[in-house]
Amino acid sequence: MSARHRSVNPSLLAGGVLVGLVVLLALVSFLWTPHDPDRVDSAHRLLGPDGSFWLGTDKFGRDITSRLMVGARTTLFVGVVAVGVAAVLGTPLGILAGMARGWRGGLLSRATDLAMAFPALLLAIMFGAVFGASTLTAMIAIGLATVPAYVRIVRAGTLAVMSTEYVLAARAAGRCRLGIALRHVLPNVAGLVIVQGSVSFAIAVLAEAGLSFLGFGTAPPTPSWGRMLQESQELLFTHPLLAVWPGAAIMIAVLGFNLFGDGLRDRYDPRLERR
Amino acid sequence: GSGTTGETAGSDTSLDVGFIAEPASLDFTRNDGAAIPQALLVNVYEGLVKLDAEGRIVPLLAKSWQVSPDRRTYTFTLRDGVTFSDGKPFTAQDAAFSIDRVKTSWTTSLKTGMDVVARAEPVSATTLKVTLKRPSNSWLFAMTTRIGAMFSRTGVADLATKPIGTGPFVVEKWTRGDSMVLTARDGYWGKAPAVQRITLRYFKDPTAMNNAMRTGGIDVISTVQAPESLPEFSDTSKYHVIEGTSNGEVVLSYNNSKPPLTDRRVRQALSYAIDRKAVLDTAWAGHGTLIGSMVPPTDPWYEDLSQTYPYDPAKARQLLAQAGHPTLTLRLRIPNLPYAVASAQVVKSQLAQVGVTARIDVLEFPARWLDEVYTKADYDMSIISHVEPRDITSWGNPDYYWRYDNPRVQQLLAQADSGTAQQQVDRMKQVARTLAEDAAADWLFLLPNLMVADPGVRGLPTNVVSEAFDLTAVSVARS
Amino acid sequence: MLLRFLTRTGVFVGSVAAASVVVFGFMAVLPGDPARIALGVNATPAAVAQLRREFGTDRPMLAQYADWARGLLVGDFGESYVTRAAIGPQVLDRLGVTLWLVGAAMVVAVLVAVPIGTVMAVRHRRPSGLALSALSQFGIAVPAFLTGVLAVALFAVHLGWLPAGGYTPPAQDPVMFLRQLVLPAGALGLAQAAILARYVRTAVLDVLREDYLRTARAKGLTLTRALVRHGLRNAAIPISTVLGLQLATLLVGAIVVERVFVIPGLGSLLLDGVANRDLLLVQGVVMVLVVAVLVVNYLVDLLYAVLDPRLRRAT
Amino acid sequence: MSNPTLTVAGLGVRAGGGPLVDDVSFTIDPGERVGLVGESGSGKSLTALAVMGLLPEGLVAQGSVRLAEESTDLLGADERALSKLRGQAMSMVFQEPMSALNPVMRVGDQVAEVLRIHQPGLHRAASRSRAVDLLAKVRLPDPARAARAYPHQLSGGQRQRVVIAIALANDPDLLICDEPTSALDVTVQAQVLDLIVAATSRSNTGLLFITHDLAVVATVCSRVLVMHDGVLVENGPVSDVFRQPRHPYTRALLDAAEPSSPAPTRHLNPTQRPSPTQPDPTPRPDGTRPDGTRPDGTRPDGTRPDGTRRPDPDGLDSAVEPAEPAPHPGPAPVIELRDLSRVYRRPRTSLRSAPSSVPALRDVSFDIASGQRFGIVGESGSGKSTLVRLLAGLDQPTAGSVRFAGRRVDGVPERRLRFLREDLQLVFQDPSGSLDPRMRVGDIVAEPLVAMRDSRLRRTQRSHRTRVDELLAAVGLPADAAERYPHQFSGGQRQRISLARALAPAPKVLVADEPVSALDASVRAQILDLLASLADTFELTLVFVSHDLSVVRQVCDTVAVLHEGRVVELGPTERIFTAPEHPYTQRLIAAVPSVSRALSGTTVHDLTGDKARLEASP
Ligand SMILES: Nc1ncnc2c1ncn2[C@@H]1O[C@H](COP(=O)(O)OP(=O)(O)OP(=O)(O)O)[C@@H](O)[C@H]1O
Ligand SMILES: Nc1ncnc2c1ncn2[C@@H]1O[C@H](COP(=O)(O)OP(=O)(O)OP(=O)(O)O)[C@@H](O)[C@H]1O
Ligand SMILES: [Mg+2]
Ligand SMILES: [Mg+2]
Ligand code: NI
Repeated sequence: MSARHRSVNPSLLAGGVLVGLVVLLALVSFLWTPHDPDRVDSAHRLLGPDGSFWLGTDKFGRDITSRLMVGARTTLFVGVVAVGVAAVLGTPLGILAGMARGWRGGLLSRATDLAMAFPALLLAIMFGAVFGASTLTAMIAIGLATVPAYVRIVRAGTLAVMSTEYVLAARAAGRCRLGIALRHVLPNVAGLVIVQGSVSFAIAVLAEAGLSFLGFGTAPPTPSWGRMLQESQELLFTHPLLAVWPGAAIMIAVLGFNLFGDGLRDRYDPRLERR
Repeated sequence: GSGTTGETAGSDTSLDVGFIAEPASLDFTRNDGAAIPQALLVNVYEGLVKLDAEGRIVPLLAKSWQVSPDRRTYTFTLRDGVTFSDGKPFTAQDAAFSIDRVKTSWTTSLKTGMDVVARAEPVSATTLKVTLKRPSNSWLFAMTTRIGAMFSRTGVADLATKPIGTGPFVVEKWTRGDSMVLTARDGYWGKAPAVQRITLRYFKDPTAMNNAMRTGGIDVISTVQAPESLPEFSDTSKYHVIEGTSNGEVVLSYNNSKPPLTDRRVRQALSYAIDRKAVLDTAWAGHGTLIGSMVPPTDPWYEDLSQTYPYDPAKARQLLAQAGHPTLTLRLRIPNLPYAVASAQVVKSQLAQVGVTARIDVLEFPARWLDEVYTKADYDMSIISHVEPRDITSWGNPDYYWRYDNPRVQQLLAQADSGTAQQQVDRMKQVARTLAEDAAADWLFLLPNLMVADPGVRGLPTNVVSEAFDLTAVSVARS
Repeated sequence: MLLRFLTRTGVFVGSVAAASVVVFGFMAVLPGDPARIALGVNATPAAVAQLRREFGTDRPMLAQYADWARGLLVGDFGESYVTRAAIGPQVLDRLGVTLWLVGAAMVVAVLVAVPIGTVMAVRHRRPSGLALSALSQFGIAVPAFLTGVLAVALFAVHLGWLPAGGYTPPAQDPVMFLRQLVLPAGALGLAQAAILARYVRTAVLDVLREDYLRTARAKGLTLTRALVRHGLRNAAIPISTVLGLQLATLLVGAIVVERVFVIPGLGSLLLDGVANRDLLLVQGVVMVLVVAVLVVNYLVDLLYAVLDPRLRRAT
Repeated sequence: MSNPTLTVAGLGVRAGGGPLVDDVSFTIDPGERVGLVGESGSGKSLTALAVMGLLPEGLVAQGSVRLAEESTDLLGADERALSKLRGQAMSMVFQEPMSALNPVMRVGDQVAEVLRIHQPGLHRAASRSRAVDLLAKVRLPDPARAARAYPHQLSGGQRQRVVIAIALANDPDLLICDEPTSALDVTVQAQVLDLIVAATSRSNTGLLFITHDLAVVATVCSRVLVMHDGVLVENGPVSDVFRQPRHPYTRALLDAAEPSSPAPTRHLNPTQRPSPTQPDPTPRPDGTRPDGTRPDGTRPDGTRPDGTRRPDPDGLDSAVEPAEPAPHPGPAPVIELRDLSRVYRRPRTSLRSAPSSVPALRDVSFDIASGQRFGIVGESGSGKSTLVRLLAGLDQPTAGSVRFAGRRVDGVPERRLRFLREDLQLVFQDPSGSLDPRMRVGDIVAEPLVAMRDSRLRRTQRSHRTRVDELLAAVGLPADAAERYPHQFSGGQRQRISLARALAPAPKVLVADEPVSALDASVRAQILDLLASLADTFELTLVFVSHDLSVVRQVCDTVAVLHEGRVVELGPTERIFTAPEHPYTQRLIAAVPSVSRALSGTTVHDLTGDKARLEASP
């Protein structure tokens, strides 16, 4: 049993490496970037990769390497805010929906179903219209729109936990409902939340790219991969590399978080655990 | 687009033109927005007069006009045999009705252009007499804009969807969100257009428009919104790139009522700190003109003022220090339009060199920008292109969003309006110079009129000098 | 069965009603005065006040909601603040366009994902299965608009096989309609297919572990035939749920894809509405989008009973 | 001698690492019934699946498997060739009747399918009517209607008959049954076994019957194979193997399966008393002795130091009250149930019918006296767990009352049941499901203490620790267990953790709901012993719930028989077992297979009881 557990899950490993890469880029960017990422230089516009500008420069003559590094921060910020909002609101609501008895639980799940019908990007666009387009509002909107997904998943997990004999045993041992929620339900649904978190991280990164494309995302000149991709569009035919770098960065991040989530899911899959 | 392939020039030709901004409605009497007159003026609606390609006022529905010595009475002689697209004849009654209607029924603030009119009376079927309260040069000019458009007395019931004008085209079909089809109509008084059917296609996305051009989806890009992509159209056997000037001054506006921007030295310092050539090169791929004041070269009072504040960061720092602001943080609140977003990033980077931190805040255009910057003047700096013809007059309005209150400018503008043609040119030049010296704003550059067209398309307007996109002279030649 | 139908219908109707309140409430708190915005910056205050009266936006919220909701019941979405045109026909018109796009994308997604997902599951330990899994991961990682932009660059601009965008109603020119649909539906559908394929894989893997599949093989069916005859219908139950949920994603993904391909669908109407602050229009579009999602989930719910006899208990 | 139906030679199954099944060889003759027994995980199923060519992905088989008519080795054959044989020459019945059938396909179609696969010419209609015939042959009531049903509309036993009908459809030469009855009640088991035996002998089919229940094998089979850790350790006629087991493992299995009867009410011997030499840290004695054995002389793994298993009981312990409790001679009853009913309402599924209600308990009344060992038996669904939940105040009765030590339990909100929690604790069926996988064992055991913040046991965190250590020692777990997680323990050890938790607040009453039914026979014996000895040491009143009559007989002095929510019989254990009065009890007892009875000639058919009566009430 333990031998099979110790073998490293390949998608967890690959995901971990990719996510680690993004995190590393972001961390290093706080200390050092090859050039000032915002410095416009009309003398060095649209250069190809060379010794000084490793990945070349954009149409403002800014160093793409530096901007990609700082962009990693935006990407992580985006994910953390979106996932944070969703998990912080969704987890307790999900536990509540799973533990509430009678009509209250039913009402909560109906409300969740309804909320599912309001897609994330829609909410983000409307938020952008109300509060102004910024990364923060966009991601809070994406986070809010993801809450129902968490409620559903956590609720299902809670229902499963609540039907176990160990919860019955805890009740027989005299635990109050709050105690059961904190000591039994929360630790046991935490795995689900983490898995869902890494998946919605990936979704948030994609959503930010989509929003930047529509002009509701990160405001310039703050580098964001989605925005860089959008800016590269008009030069797609003349300077295709400009689209390749941010495109690849987005793919790596999304791929990383997806693989990481898949790996975690395999880890936490009770079917696999039981063997 | 595809419809033109293989067809010869003749009455059966069609043309697809790509535009960015789509009209929200077809009624410019109640709706603002440049896209409506762009599509309809001259093409569907005609005025008594219009601007030619050089910016001169020339006859249209009026064959000629006389101005009284006191320059308060205009007597127009109208053309014979002009009909509206619903078949009704156009008479002096209609002209008087149209002028009166601006004052009574229009809801946009442009209607103030007609305030100066005391009376408009039909003298005969083809003679119209307009009496002004005071002499005004800008009134006749305003008659070339949308407020001079002539409506049928019986055809104003459903302007939002069914425009009825005297122009060579009628709106055949309008598919919202996609396209508007203009077709040449029978019974037009003037020379019938060479192209029977013109489809105005609306693209939200410049790249999509470029792709449509490259795949034959359209024949003309009316304005290139991504000048960086022009090299895609360098094959002269397939594309014809037209580059002229427009009315669009891209202005880095200052809130003149807000300290420290009330201090002229600070404004001048900002102007010294900005390398406008670099802005033009990076933000708009070098296409456009450096101006230096609020006057495009097509206006009669144009002077090259672009060297008023040559790029000089040292001087900028020095002026800032003198003004007591060696470092400064300003809010640069811009609309989410391509040229503004691009220019702002360059400006921010350049200002950073002299110790000025510009915090960019991108506002959705039009709703939020109009509300916060334009209406409430809640900003320090902004960037927007002013596209109305002869919009230098707005500097005479102290409540305008740049909050520039200079009695001398106001006086000069008033004199220019009521004076003779020569006086007008003279005073206007002074206004432009005053504004430049005062660094009331920074004129980053003048947007070019950049078009890409199929080589067979002729007669496209090289310069944009009016509100209209004049399609009446366009023809298509195919081998 | 009938009871299930009635309760689901009840829930559906309740959800639609609740959605209308939410949508209306959201628009009500949007800052910005529709009348002001409709008239533009140059409007005079008197005109604004007059327009506000015309729109009825000077009345209490409750009255406005009642009016709007009553209109919705008969398909009357009110008149646009900006264009003064009736919103209902416009929205339905655009909905038609978007449904073609989304429907085609859904078909693409299912046609691609089901076989690929099944192969991924059946061969989940063999190189071919792993390769497909990796490929689907990449598919998920590429935003749909990027796929779209690249597809246009390649197939329309470079190769010239297909138009770069636009929309022609099928009644007007069916061939052109189809040609224009291929790229956007493909771009939208493939991104979904990558996601869907992973769900199909999971569902099929689950089914593969089921005892009845082993029973079927013990009867003498080969693995493939057992999967086709017994597995897929069972796997269809979880997959249809996912499809229902994906519709919401697709409808919104369509907003972006419509932009890339210049398709006059609901997405561009929504963006226009938002840009012009045509609140009633936005309200209508959002309502239609939400109801579309609810309708599909409702249908999926009813479909369960068809797929799964356990839910049809008549006793 | 004719060709054997099945010849397995040198069969091995391996995963990535070591072998799971190693060098297994045996033959089955036509019409022969061979049993394959062994504990869970010993490799029985893998052996069967290897024969069928249905091994799970990732496992490979070596050796050879031949069928009589086939010249080729099945292990080398490809899926296509194998699929021709499966369902035709050989077929298989699986353990879980609930999941072995496709839930979205009509039962008749599933039976017809196997006919059409192997007889391509057969018409749809013909195959349908043949399917109905087959369903009739497995004695499904109203076969025509059953054919139109979906699996979920049939009971477990009925479903298993359908699976058997599928397996027998093409008159296979070889039938493999993998624990076909372990999910079924004893009475249903008897019928299904009868069916299998009848069908195989009718068409001279060779049978490989897999089970962990020796008694079933003894009753059904003529020859038995015993498997241990993937190796065949015994192979011979049932009578030989079971009378003179050669391998120690077989002996141990037999010991565990068949406690020497007549079963006593107590398995206590004098050593179970607390050792006076050991200092007593709590008011109640710690059960572990310095040599690591438990009070009954066994080691924590259930063996005695001398290597034998639990000794024959040496009669009643003189220190314990009489086995036959007088109605009310001693102390007042701890638990009093009066007219207890519990009706579950299911949501309405159709407009025409009223919402269905399930009467899980009907008018149950009895008392449990202090110190009693009270058994509750009954088949699945008879209401046992419902009763337990009501006793523990975890559910509210529809009618009637529950009193504990004179105080009302029903109608009281859970948070005001402190008095009950302190004195009544539960042990559940599933040793892994009842332990939170993400809690350390120490925390699990301390949970009742923490939860109650017991005034009587008012302890600091530190003394919780010592209490936990005592408890773990008492149930025979190593001291470092507290720091580990449940999944690091075996099933038997987990049940010990459950026990330790239940004992934590020093309760007076221990209620155990099927505490051993998920355990292997050998482990089961250990836990039962432990339970009995703890009950004795801590002077507990025991309420013991089980569907397994033999288990109840080992532990309890009084038994209540539940049937469809009613107590049909109540009395001293021995009396009920030797002279059952109620017909249901009689049937229940008759249906229990036993090795000794089988060896003395009881057949499967005898287990089903009066045949005529059974057929009348399906
Ligand atoms: N797919 C698999 N991969 C790896 N090991 C497996 C697999 N299936 C079973 N095993 C292992 O093989 C061994 C034998 O399993 P098998 O199912 O044959 O046992 P069994 O005797 O049938 O037990 P039970 O009575 O519980 O059904 C066990 O240790 C099990 O963990
Ligand atoms: N929560 C519930 N809702 C509806 N019906 C229930 C519920 N719990 C139990 N039942 C039904 O009540 C009856 C008695 O169930 P109970 O669990 O008490 O049986 P049991 O004797 O413990 O059976 P088993 O041996 O299978 O555990 C069964 O028919 C069962 O289906
Ligand atoms: Mg098994
Ligand atoms: Mg039970
Ligand atoms: Ni201008």
